[in-house]
This record gives sequence, C-alpha cells and structure tokens, in this order.
Amino acid sequence: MRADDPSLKRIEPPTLKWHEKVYVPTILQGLAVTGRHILGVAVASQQVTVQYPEEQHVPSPNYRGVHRLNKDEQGRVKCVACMLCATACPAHCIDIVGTTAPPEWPDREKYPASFVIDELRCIYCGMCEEACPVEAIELTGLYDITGLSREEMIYDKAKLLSVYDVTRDAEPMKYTQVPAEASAPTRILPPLSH
Amino acid sequence: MDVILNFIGSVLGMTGTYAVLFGGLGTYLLLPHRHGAIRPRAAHGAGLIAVALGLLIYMTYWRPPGLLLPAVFLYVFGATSVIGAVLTITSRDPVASALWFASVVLSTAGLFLLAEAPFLAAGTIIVYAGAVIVTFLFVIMLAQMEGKADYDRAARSPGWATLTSFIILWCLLASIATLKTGEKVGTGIHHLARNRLEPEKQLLRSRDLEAYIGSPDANMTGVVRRAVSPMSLVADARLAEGEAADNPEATSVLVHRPNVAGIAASMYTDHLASVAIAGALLFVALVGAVAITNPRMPVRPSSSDPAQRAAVGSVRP
Amino acid sequence: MPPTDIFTLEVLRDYLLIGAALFALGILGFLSRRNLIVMFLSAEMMLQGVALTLVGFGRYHGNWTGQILTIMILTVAACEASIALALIVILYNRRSSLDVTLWQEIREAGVPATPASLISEEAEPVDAAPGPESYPHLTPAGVEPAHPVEPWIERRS
Amino acid sequence: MLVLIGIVIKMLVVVGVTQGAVAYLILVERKVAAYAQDRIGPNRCGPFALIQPLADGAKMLLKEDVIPGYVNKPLYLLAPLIAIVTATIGFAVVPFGPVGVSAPGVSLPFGMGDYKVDFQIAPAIDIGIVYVFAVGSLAVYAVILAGWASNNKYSFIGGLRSSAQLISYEIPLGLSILPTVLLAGSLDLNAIINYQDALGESLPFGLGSLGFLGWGVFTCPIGFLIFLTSAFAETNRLPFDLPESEQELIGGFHTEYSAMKFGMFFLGEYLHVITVSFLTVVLFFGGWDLPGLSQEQVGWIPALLKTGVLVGKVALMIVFMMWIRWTLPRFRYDQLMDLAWKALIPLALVNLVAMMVFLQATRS
Repeated sequence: MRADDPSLKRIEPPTLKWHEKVYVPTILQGLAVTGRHILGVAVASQQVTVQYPEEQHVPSPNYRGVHRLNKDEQGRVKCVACMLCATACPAHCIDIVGTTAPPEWPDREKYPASFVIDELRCIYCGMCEEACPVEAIELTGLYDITGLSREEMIYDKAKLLSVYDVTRDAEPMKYTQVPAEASAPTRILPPLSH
Repeated sequence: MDVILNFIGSVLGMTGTYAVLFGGLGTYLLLPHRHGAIRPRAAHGAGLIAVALGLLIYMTYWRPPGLLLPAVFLYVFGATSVIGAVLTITSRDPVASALWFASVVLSTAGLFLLAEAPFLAAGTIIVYAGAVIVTFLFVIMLAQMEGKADYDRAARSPGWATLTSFIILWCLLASIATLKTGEKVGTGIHHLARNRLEPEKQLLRSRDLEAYIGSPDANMTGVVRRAVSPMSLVADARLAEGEAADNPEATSVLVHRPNVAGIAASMYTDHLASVAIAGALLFVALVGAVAITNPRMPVRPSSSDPAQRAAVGSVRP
Repeated sequence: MPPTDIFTLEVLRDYLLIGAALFALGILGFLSRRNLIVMFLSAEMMLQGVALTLVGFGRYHGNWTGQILTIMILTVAACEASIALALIVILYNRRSSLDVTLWQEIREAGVPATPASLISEEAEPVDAAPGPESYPHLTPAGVEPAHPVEPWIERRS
Repeated sequence: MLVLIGIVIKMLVVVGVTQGAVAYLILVERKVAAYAQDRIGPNRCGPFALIQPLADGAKMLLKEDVIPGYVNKPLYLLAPLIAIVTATIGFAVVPFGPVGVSAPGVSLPFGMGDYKVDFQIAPAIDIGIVYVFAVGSLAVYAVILAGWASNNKYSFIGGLRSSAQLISYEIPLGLSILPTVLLAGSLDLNAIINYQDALGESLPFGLGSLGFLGWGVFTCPIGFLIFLTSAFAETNRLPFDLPESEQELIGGFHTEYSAMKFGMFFLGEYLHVITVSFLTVVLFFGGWDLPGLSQEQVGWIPALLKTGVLVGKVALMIVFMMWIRWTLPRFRYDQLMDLAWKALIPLALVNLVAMMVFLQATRS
C-alpha cells in the first residue's frame, strides 16, 4: 500500500494545550495518580496480590489450569478413546493408546489403555476440552503444578484421574452442573505414586 | 671550532640532555610505524624502557616542595601527566588516546590544586574531561567502529617529528635550567609580597584603557572608570598587609582571598577587556560551529546524481 | 624573618618542566599522527602545558593573572574544540575517514605532497585476527549445536 | 595531624553510611515500585524485609562473574570502578550538618586541645558546588567506557546515548543553580545554607516568622524545576534513563556485566541519587533549615537535630525521585534532546539574567 493511498485515513496526534506543553501540571496529575496507588497499598492495604503459600488465589471459573480426566457415576473413565482431543491439540501433547472396551461396558467400543499429557508441552488453550464429545477431558483451576524433573511433568492416566478426584468437589463437571459462583480454594495436589 | 666543541661539551654536561635523548628515542620507537626488520614487540619494549629511563632522569630535575604530602602529589601528578602524554600520542587506538589525554587533564588539574587554583582545577575537569574529551570520544566511536585503522598505525615521518619536538623540548629545558634559586633574582624572592604591591610593573591592565581613550567625553570616561577601577589589587594589598601584621603564620599561604572571589574580583576589574573579548570569541565560535555543520549541505558528494544530491538537501528531517 | 612560602622557585621550575614536556609531546603528536582527532588532542595537550606554566607563574608571583590567562585558554580551547569537532564531522562525512593525508589538496602551493605509497609502507603490521568472523547459528530443534573450542574468540578480534 | 585523622574518620563514616544507605535504598525502591503497582513487594527476609539488602548483597557477591571473551578487558574492568569512585568522591564537599561556627566542638583528652566537629569531610572549600559538578562530569566515562568496551551493539548504543545526554544536561544543571549562587554570593554549600536561613528570618511583613520562605525553591522556583529535571537526566533515572532502557536496549551499557561488577554500577547509580538529593536539599530546601533552627545555635543537640532534619529532607527527596520513576514514561531520544536544548537551556538563561537584573536593581 502506497503512502499516498486515498483510502488511508490519516490520524493526527492531538495538539497539546499550553498547560500540557509545560509538562508541570500534567506531571502533577500523574503524581497524584501514582500517589493514590502508593498510599492505597501502604495505608489501606489495597494491593491486588496475595501472599501465595499462605493465601491461595482463586482463579476465575473459566481459568485454564491443569487437565483432568473425568469419571462417570460408576467410577469409570469417561473417555472413549476417540482421539479427537489429540487431533485437536495444536501442541501435540496428548498421547492416547486406545483399546477395546470390556464387554461389561456396553455404552462404548473403546477406552484408553493409556492417556498421557505432557504438561510442559501443553499451551493450555482448551481445544481438547472443546473437542471432547463426552466431556471426558477438562481443564481445572489448578495452577500450581510443579515438578523436579521433566518426567514428573508428564501426566499419565492415573494422575489425570486423581486430579479429577482432587477437584471434583470444587469444580463439578462443567456441562452437567452449574459451577458455584466462588468455589473454595483447591488444595495442593498430593504427590502421586506411579 | 672551539665554540662548537664547547657548546657540545656543555650540552652533554646537562643531565637534561640525556633525559631528552632517552625520551626522544623511546617515543620514536613507540610511535606507530614500521621498524624495518625489527619485530614491533621488541621495538615497543625497547621504547618503553627508554621512555622510562628518560622520565626517571627528567624527574631527578624536579625539586619537590618542602612538605611531604605536596611533594608526593607533585611527583605522582607530574609523572602521570607526562606518561599519559606519551601514551596519548603513541596509542594506536584513538579511544585509548582520548582516555590517556583524560588522565593528562586530571593530573594537570591535580597540579593546579597544588598551586592553589582549585577553581581552575574544577573548571579544567568540567571543560576538558567532562565536555571536550567526551564529545571527541563520541565522534571517534561513531567514526571508527571497526578497530584499528590503517592511518592509526602509520605516523607521518616519525623521525623528523621526534627530532623537531625534542629539540624544542631541549631548548625549553636549557632555558628553564638557567632559573637558579636565589642567586640571580635576589634574596628577597621568597618574600611574601614579591611584586604584588607594584602594579605599575605588571602586565598591561584594562584600566590603562582609561588613559588610552583619553576622550573629552566625561560620561564615557566615567563609565570606564567605574568599570575598570583596579579594586582587586587594592583589596589584595590591604588584606595582605593586615594579615601580615597580626598573624605572620597565616601569610605562609600566599593567596589569602577565597579563590573564586579573588579570581572574580581580578577578572572583572583588571581584565575586563579580556572577558569581553572571550565572550565575543565564544559567540563567534558558536555561530561558526552551527554554520559549519549545516545539515542541509550535501553530505556525500560521491553519489554523482545531482537530483539525489538535491534531494538530500531538501528532505524533511 | 620573612614568612616563607612553600611555592619556591624550585617548585615553579617543576611546573615549568612538566609544562614544557607536555608542550613538546603535544607538538610531536600534532606533527606525526594522522588521525584528525588525535591531532586535536595533541593541540589541546600543548594548551595544557601552557596552562600549567601560567598557573605556576601566577602562583609564584602571588597574583591572579596566571589563573585568569588560563581561564582565557580554557575559553579558547572550548571554542577550538567546538569548531574542530564541527570540521571533523564535515570532513568525515566527505571522505568516510579521519585520515588527514586524504586532504592533501588543500595544502599551500609549492609544498610537495606526501606520496600515498610512502604512507602505506610505513604502516605497522597488525596481527591478523584468528579465523574468519563467525556467529553461532541455530540448529534444528532437538539437535545439540556444535560447540567451537573457544566460542567467543572467533566472533570479533 | 589532628585534622587529618578527623578527615579520615569522617571519610570512613561517610563511605560506610552511604554504602549501607544504598543497600537499603534498593529495598525502598523495590517497595515503592511494588506499592505503585498495587503489589506488596519484598516482605520475606526478616521483619519488614530488613534483611533483604544483605541477601541482595550476598547474591551479588556470590554470583558467577562472567567476562565475555570479546570485550576490551582493561576498559571493561575500569568502567565499574569509575562509576563507583566518581559517585563516592562527590561526597567530599557535601555538608551533612552544621559546619563552621555552629559546629559543635569536643575537647580531646591528654591536653590535645579542642577539635571542631564539622559535619563535612572537607570544610571551607569555597568552590564546593563546582567540585561536585567536576566530579559528576567524570561519571559519564563509566557509561561510555562500559558501552564501548563491551563490544556489543546494545551497550554501544547505550554508551553513545548517554554521552550525548549527560553533556547536554550538564549545561542546564549548571545554569539552574547560578541564581541561587548569585543570591547567596558564594559557591560554598554551607554559605548557601546559611544564606537561606538568614534570608528566611529577615523577610519583611511578618513573613520572616514563617522561617522557611528563604529557601531556594521559593526564591527561584524556575531554577528548581530545571535543576530537578536535569538532575533526573544526570542520574539516569527513569523519565530519562535512555542509556539503560531495558525494553529496547536490554539494559544498555551494563548488558554484558554480571555479579559484583553490575552491582558496582548499581551502587554508583544510587550514590548519584543520594548526592543529587543532597544537592537539591542544600540548594533549594534550605539544608538543615527548619523554622526554629538557625545558624547561631551551637552545641551537640542542635547539631544532631540539624543533621536529622537534613537527612530526613534527603530521604523525602529520594522517595520523590522513586515516585517520579513510576509516574512518567521514558522520553523518546529526540524529545530528550529537544527538552534540553530548546526548553531548559533558554529557560535557565532567562532565569539567570532575570535574577542578575533583580539583584542589580535591588542591591545598588
């Protein structure tokens, strides 16, 4: 596009008035703004941050934290190993090995023998959650996932299911129940044995 | 013939001659140029040794003031200024040159302090070290970003230049060496009031303008009289007499008045014309510098296209 | 007994000696160096030598004249520096070099020019930088990059 | 001899106290930054994070010191030294309390006589403020050398910017104090304080009873504004921190410095902040002057009181500089130069001439 293209709309910068040109009154206004903030925190404790290990921040209901694999009413994993989430994942961090469902599970053909998510590769976009036809995979509000090695951060099926157990009370499944307005803070994940 | 031989003999008799010889040889070796078949590193080592020898001999000429601290500072500042001067002119990297010159300026300021000229010391540091050298560094860094240039590694006829300058130095030494303490000038030389109280014998003063103008216009004369009356001298003399009378020890420091007040009083009474001239000079230099670096001038005439050259001049900044 | 001043004739002579050395070395630098900026630094060094002499004399005689002359020298030096800097910037813009021998055509009539061959012959040899200039480049993901032995030395000499 | 020992003791005290103050200033800066951004800031090390400076210092000392292979080594090592030395020696003429006749004296044991305790390392230097400017003008070398010796484009651009900036802003800085100096008739910082004190008490129409109207900020407010602006530029503080702008120059001149060498630049910057705050307080806020304090009061209690007042004013000034930091965005480079050459220098000249005319008209 040329610089003199007629379809270009030129926007002039605002012309400064004299009291803006001498800087001083506007600087005083700015000082008043920052001064309010400084005094607000120093005197009235109006800070927006929390003291993390002692107080826990409760994220908003649509926060996208660590994944969980949901269980149905009988305690079975809800996933039917359809691979839609792995296909939808832009980071290719989901690895599913499906196998034929046992005969006592009449409602599905397959279930995941292994379901592994690399939490270090995941970009927490929530596409898997949207792709899932049976609401099996969901992103929870847990944000404090840590690990001492890369292997520890690769979550397998057992660990993902245990995330569901931990967060079941605080965050009910999104499409079955209405989420509570302000849920209780979630606890730290207990260490898992592989 | 005898005259020439006598002259050579007396020249060789001066220790200053050896200082000049060694210093000249060393500086010649240190200057950037091709030393024939000698490896540069060997030549530079020899040059350093020769310069150090010359400086040591030169320093035997110096006579420190009586107190310990001023003596130490005199030797330190003197040596650093001379060493810094040698390194300024022999460094291949112009940035290093500028920094060594900064060390020269700083040690000179130290010598000013020893001579009880603190205002001048601070002024020198502000003007030279703080402004001049920094702007020069700015230009060097912009102009020479790719290391040592060809012309920094080649001096122009270093031999002749060294010879010329060190002959000048030897002449200066010979004339300074004739300053003999207390013999020719007289015993009264140590006295406090040396020639302070004889203003008529000093340099031409601005107040002499009054006589030169000699105009019948009384108003003009009045202006001149009021502006250039030599009050600093009178005040100095009164002060010196007064203090010498009741406190002889205080007069060991010669300059009684506060440095700034003294300089200012003298500058705006005795040297008013010089101040005016200096102001005019600064103004002319300001106008000149602005006029020279006109950004509308064609900067690179190597591009032979006249249209492009015209465009350079008319482009919006 | 008259009060003694520590700034005796001998001390004055020290100042004169140091000033003379600075002056002579400044002449040497101005005559022999080819970098415009180093030449101007040498000129300023001559001024410093003179200033030292003046201050010494002024202190010895116990008047302010030496210091005031030095202030005038400072003024002149500041003017000189500004004009010189402006000139150097203009000259650099014309030739892209700070070499003073590139401006031989503005010498006085009748003075022989320094031949260019002589100047380039006199240049001191410089130690060649080891190896070509090379920057590390990105390897494909997952492949460990090859480490040179001295990774930084090759970058710039 | 006694004087020499006194000076050495004063030097040790001043250097020790200022270096310690710098450590805690960094804490204060982090706290103010946090408050301005609605955070809490460091609060883990001890009560009110008072041990945080020690932790920071230990971290600086124990970090791995990396010297890149491509730097110009002598200059690279010299630059942080220059930064810290030039920042420290400026304190030689700064008065920390009463000096001269109002300074308290102590009588020494063993018949060694009386000793006057001046709250200044080098008292009775009549070029005081010119000395501070001379030393301050050397500080630019640290930045330039660091930028040049690092052999790195970002550092180099930072060094170039700073050389132009510091040279430009020295002029309005020097011009802006001249009206105050003219009023007081001396370059000595003590004389300037004493003049402000005396002027404040001698004002007509009952204004003298207020006591603080003789401060430089009331007698030449334009000079104060120019001085404050230029001082921010000289100390590389935030509206003018172009040499080290983190966003576009990734730290500028100290990009290549690590561990204690970086810490020395940091120390130098904060020492500059302290010096500039002292100068501002001495020149424009009457130094130790408060209503009720005057230069005739002799003795230890008024002396310590005056020192406390001075240090308190300086602390307020420093907090103000930090406050400004989180208020104003960084200037663009051409705006910076325009501000110096087209606004501040003409304004300072006009201010100076106006003060000269006023003095000539009233005093002759």
